[in-house]
Amino acid sequence: MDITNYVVLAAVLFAIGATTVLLRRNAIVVFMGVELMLNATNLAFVTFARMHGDVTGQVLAFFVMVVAAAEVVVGLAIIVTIFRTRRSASVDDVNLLKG
Amino acid sequence: MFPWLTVLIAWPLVGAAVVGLGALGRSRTGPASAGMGLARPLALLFSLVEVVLLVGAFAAFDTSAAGDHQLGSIYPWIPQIGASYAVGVNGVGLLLVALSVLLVPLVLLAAWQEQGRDEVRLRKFVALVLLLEAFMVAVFSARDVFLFYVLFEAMLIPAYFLIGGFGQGAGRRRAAVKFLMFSLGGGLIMLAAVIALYFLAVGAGVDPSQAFLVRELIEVDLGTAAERLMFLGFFIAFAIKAPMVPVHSWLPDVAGNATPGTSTLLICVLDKVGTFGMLTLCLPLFPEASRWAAPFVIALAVISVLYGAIMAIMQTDLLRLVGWTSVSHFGFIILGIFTFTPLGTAGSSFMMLNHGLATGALFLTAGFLVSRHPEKSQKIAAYSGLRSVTPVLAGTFLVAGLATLSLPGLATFVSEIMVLVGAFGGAPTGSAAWAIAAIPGVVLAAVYVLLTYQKIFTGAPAAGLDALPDLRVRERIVAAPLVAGLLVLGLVPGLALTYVNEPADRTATFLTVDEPADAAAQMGSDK
Amino acid sequence: MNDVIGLAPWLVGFPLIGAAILLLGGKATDRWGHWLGVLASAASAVVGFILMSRMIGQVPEERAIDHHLWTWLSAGGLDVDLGLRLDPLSMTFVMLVTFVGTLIHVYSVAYMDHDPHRRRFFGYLNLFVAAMLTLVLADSYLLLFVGWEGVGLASYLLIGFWDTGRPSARENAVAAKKAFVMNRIGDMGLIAAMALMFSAVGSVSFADVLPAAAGDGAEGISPAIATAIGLCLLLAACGKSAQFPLQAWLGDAMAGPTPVSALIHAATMVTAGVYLMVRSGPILEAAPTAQLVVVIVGAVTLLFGAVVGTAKDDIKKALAASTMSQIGYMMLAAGLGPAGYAFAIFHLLTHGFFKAGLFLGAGSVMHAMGDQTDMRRFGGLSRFLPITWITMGLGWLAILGIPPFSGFWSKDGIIEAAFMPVEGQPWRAWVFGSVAVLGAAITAFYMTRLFFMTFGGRRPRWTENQHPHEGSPLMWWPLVFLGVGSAALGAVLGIGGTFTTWLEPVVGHAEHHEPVLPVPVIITTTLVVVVLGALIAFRMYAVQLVPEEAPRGSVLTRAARRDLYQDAANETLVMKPAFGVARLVQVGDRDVVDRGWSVLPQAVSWFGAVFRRAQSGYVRSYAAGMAGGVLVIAVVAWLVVGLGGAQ
Amino acid sequence: MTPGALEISGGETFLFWVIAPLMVLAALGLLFVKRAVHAAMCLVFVMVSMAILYIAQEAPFLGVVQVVVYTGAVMMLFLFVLMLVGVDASDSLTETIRGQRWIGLLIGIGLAAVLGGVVGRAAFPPAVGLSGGDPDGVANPQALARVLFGDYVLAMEAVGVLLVTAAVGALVLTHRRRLAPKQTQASVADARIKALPDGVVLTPLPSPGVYARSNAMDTPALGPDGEQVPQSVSRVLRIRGQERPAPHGAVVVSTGSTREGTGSARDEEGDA
Repeated sequence: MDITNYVVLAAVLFAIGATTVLLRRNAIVVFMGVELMLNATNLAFVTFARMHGDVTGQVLAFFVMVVAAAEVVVGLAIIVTIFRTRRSASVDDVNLLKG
Repeated sequence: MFPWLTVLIAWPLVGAAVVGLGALGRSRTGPASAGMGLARPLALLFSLVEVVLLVGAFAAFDTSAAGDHQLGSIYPWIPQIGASYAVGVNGVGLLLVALSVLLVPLVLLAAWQEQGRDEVRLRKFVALVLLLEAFMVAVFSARDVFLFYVLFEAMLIPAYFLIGGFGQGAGRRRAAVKFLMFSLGGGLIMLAAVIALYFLAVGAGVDPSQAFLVRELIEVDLGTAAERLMFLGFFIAFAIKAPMVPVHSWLPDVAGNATPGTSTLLICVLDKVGTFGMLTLCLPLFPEASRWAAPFVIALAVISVLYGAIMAIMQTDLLRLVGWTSVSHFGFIILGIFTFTPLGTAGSSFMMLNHGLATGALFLTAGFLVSRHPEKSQKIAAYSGLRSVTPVLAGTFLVAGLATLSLPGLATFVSEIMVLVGAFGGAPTGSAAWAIAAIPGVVLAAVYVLLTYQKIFTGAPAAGLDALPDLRVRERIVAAPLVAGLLVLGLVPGLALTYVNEPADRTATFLTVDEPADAAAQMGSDK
Repeated sequence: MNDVIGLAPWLVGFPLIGAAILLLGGKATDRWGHWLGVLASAASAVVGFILMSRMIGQVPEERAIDHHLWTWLSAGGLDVDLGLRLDPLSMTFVMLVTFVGTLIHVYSVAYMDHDPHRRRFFGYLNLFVAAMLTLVLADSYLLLFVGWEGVGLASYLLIGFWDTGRPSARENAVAAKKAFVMNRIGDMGLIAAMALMFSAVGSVSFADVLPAAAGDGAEGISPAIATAIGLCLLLAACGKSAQFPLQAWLGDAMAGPTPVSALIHAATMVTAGVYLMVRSGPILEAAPTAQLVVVIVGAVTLLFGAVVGTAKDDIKKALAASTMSQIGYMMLAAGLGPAGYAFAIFHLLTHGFFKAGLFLGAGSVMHAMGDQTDMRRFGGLSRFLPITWITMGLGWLAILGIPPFSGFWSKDGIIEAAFMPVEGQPWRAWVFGSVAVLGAAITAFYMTRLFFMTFGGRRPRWTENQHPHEGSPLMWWPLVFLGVGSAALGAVLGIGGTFTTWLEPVVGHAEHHEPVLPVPVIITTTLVVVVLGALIAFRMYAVQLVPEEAPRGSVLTRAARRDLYQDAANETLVMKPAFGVARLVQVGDRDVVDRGWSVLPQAVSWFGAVFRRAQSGYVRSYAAGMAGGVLVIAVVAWLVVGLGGAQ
Repeated sequence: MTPGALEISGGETFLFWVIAPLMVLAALGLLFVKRAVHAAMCLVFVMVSMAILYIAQEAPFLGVVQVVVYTGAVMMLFLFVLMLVGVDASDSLTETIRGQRWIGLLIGIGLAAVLGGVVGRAAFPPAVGLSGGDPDGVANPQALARVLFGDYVLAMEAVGVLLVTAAVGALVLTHRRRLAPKQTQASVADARIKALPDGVVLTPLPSPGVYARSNAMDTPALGPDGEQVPQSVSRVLRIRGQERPAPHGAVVVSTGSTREGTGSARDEEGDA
């Protein structure tokens, strides 16, 4: 098996994550799509680390995880706040910036 | 040598700072502060001291070399881009500086009770006026294209606030924005030309640290195509400022919505930057392009003359009407500049001064009239039969109006006849025909002035207007110098022509002589 | 006369100072202002007499003096001195203006006695005298133009003197404006003429232009340029002298006080056009076409004014029409070359006296009749106003050209000159000669009509409560002076050609030609038709009863009453099209220019409106945009780099 | 060892081919399941599988972190929030923005195609492998730590600050600001006194009736006169119509359902 299969898998997962972001309306699921994309990149990082024999890739994946954790905390807090005021978790209901 | 111009520029700035700093404090609008406002007396004092300084400058000016740029200073400003602080005036510049400096105290006096009694508002107002004065003096003395451009745009700031913040018409904010948009649009085109000028000049071998100095730029040849493009860049900006048909649309709105004092400063002085720029930048920097464009410009100028006059006749708003008359007069000025004859150019230079006095008098007198109306109406139809009620006001208005229609014996006539006669023998093709075409302007001028006078001052006094007070002492003090100036310059125009003849000769020679090396050196000469 | 030449500026100076004091002095000068005005005018007249007497003492060749005051305007090759030219022509005018002017000042003291603004009136009168003297004394066209417009301004102010507070105030103001604007139309010609002169000769002073036109200078003026200048000057003269087609303002100008009509709109200002023509004689002589046009204009106006005069019932308007007609005579003469110049000026002088006398007499009548001007409400006044009757009678005989009254000497000269043959154009002598004679006949008719409608008739047709009486001596003494002038001036100056000789240094010597008819025949014919015209009028207006209401009249009468439809014609041919153009410009400015510029901001906001739709507010749309963008960039990058480079 | 010596074992290959399709299926579940909680479970599956792949890819530390941080913390957070929002709320999958579905699908497929295509066509260097490339034989976590606290120590610190900031941010965001003043016993008492004129009783309300056969809350007490005291029954029950008539001199045997007329009572409540 070629190690690039991992990369292809990462690409496919990334695309699915992106599609989730575009198609789902529930903010939490959208967030999950973001998480999926981040995880897919992590997989690519890990694979490339292995390919090049350099752990820096893993370090970056680690950073991605930390930043993702922070992002999830804040993002979910925002969702909760919005849900409190608007009784809805749909991203389409938050369109006050309509031009 | 004493740096007269720098002092003349700096002093109003000091004044604006001193008076304006009070405006930053807390608002004192209570009745207790009403009687102790220092803003107006202080500003008047500053502007009068400026007049004294102007006298000194005139004394120091060498009239035997009126074509040279004198009284100036030059320091590197931003050497990295070749910008210098370079000031200096020839006779024409000096007259326009004088016009700015003389009109400011009159405008301050005329606007004495116009802006209410709120001390903070008054401080802002007079500080803006003084700031505008400094910019105007500076822009007429700038001998560096970059400095000129910066001042050209900087003037918009006080002007914008004076129109939009202190105007009296309902549409003042809109008018201010319109003014700003037109001016900025022109400024933008000019900026492109300024930048191009720098690079082309450096490319042509001018010292990059002085590449914006007019005297350096005059002597380089920039190539026909580039010169024409840059000419257009400058010219359009100046035509908007001047204002010239068809880029005049902002002017009537401003005239109708600003206070008469602001209009005076704006139209009688500030707009001269347009014609002054044509005379001192467009022509010397781009002689070939000027010759190329002259037939077209002359045509537009004459159209402006007739167009402005016709529109003035059709106006129902007194202040807008005065604004339109200026469109007509600026047409004459531009016509004279682009004749490339000593007579026409000298006439235009003289006319820039005279128009300031005449239209200033008309604006301010119209302002006095409007301020008397119970509803401050600017509609001509709101007035009637006032000659018997306010005879002095009527007389002053009539004299100002006669100056506007260039009655012989008044200064405006001398300049107008110089322009017309000069244009008849002008160098560009077709200028004789256009000069003839401009002559009906004098008839139209008679119509708009006398029609207005007839509607406002004759007939039976309108109801409610039969007890208006006549001109007060303060207002007479404002009107008297303008009328006296028009009369004296009309009988002894030599007083002013001394200053404009030599610059005009040089300009005309520079533009019509084929081998302009010597002429170029003369054009750019700074003392 | 160099010892007294220093006085010359005071000719203008005295009235100018008087005007300045009266107009700026305010109410403080109300009490004695009118006498100051009289004094200023009289002082000017005295100076005029001194200069005149000294000038007569000179040999004719030395009578012309240019007195330089200061350099007025010097720029770009145009050098104009502020200088006075004293020569027989200008001095003739100085005498006329100051003498008649002073008389009218005196008359006005009484005439304007009850007007609260008498001081202002005298200020304007002084201003007029100063301007008129500037006009005639100027040594260049440019300075002449100053006086030219100055008299226009004074005329404007005086026509509109009663422009507030009266029922007719608005009409007076409109009449004043009309006069000024129509004058300005003429002024265009003067400006254009000066532009032509400067481009052809490089100067606008008489001393340079006139010799150049006569071909004396190194470079003369080509006939084409001379024709253009001549026609431009004629336009100016038409405006100022109410000649066809710019004649419409003069009738309305009668809205001013009667002394003004006498001084400005009869004796002096309106004749300035004739002065301009005579002064510019060399230019006209170099341009026969222009000369012909001048003659035609004169002839047309002569008949026009005469016809209008026959139908007017307003005494002042009838006199105004008569003035127009008489100036037509002068203009006709001015177009006839040196032979006519002297008679043009001579007639101008005598006309100044008798027409001023007639106007002042009319003023006296109006004064007596409570400002009534309708002649159909006069009648039988000779018993009540004997002095006025006699002095106006002298003026009447003078204008009719009955020998030996002054009008005969001057008008007959013009008629004779009109019959002079012109080489190559034999029709001219006959046509213009006949027109002049016909004009004389009509003049006789309408003046006799005027005279007898006012003074004659057995039955007064007054409105109620009229007690006509002579005014104060201040009013009738001037009448007497003018009456004497009307009677005798012509004979004094005309017999033996005194006046013609006097003017010869200025206008040049006229080659004497025999008229196409023998002189006695011309004189006799003229007298016969004049008497005929007078008799018809006498029969219609003295013997028969004059109805108090004007009868409907024939087509011609109705047309003449309406000034031969001059106002309607101006309205239709000039005003309406001009107003149409103005409306067009106005609409164009609003809808094309202003709206055109607002297209720019509108375009910006239109683009904004279009692209605003992209701002749906939906996060997912934005995300799709981003992702799509990334995809596009990736594909492009792949196509450019990946396919090209990696393989 | 020479580079390029990495051999992928058959076990790993097997593992990959088993796990990868399942992961893709689970990920697609994110797209197609209706309920958010199911989506969360799908994602948990993907993440755990990914942890396995990490370990298989010589990144044991990351694998553990993935399980602990992602699956253990982040996904739990998701679930908490889901419960807060309503766990049984199911999403409608109909699209409201016109064209969004097709655009989204197109972009997704396009992304997959482009990314996959790039990976497929790119020329990668021969794989090295981590343990093989390490001359000192330092095991993975230590090697990772060296790089992390050596080369990237500053980034590490910055990320720490970021985490703290995020935590504080979450606190701030979810903090409820009190709109009305807090109700205390004193303020409640004050309000009652103020409302006295409106007929509010200061004393405690009478307690419900207590009887031998029925001491339910829904039975009113009887006054000394034998009449029923309506206030003794909870207001809520009264509004719902679940009040039970009090025995009046006779013993009432409770036979029927107490929830009679519930439907109508609910309606009333809804109206209220």
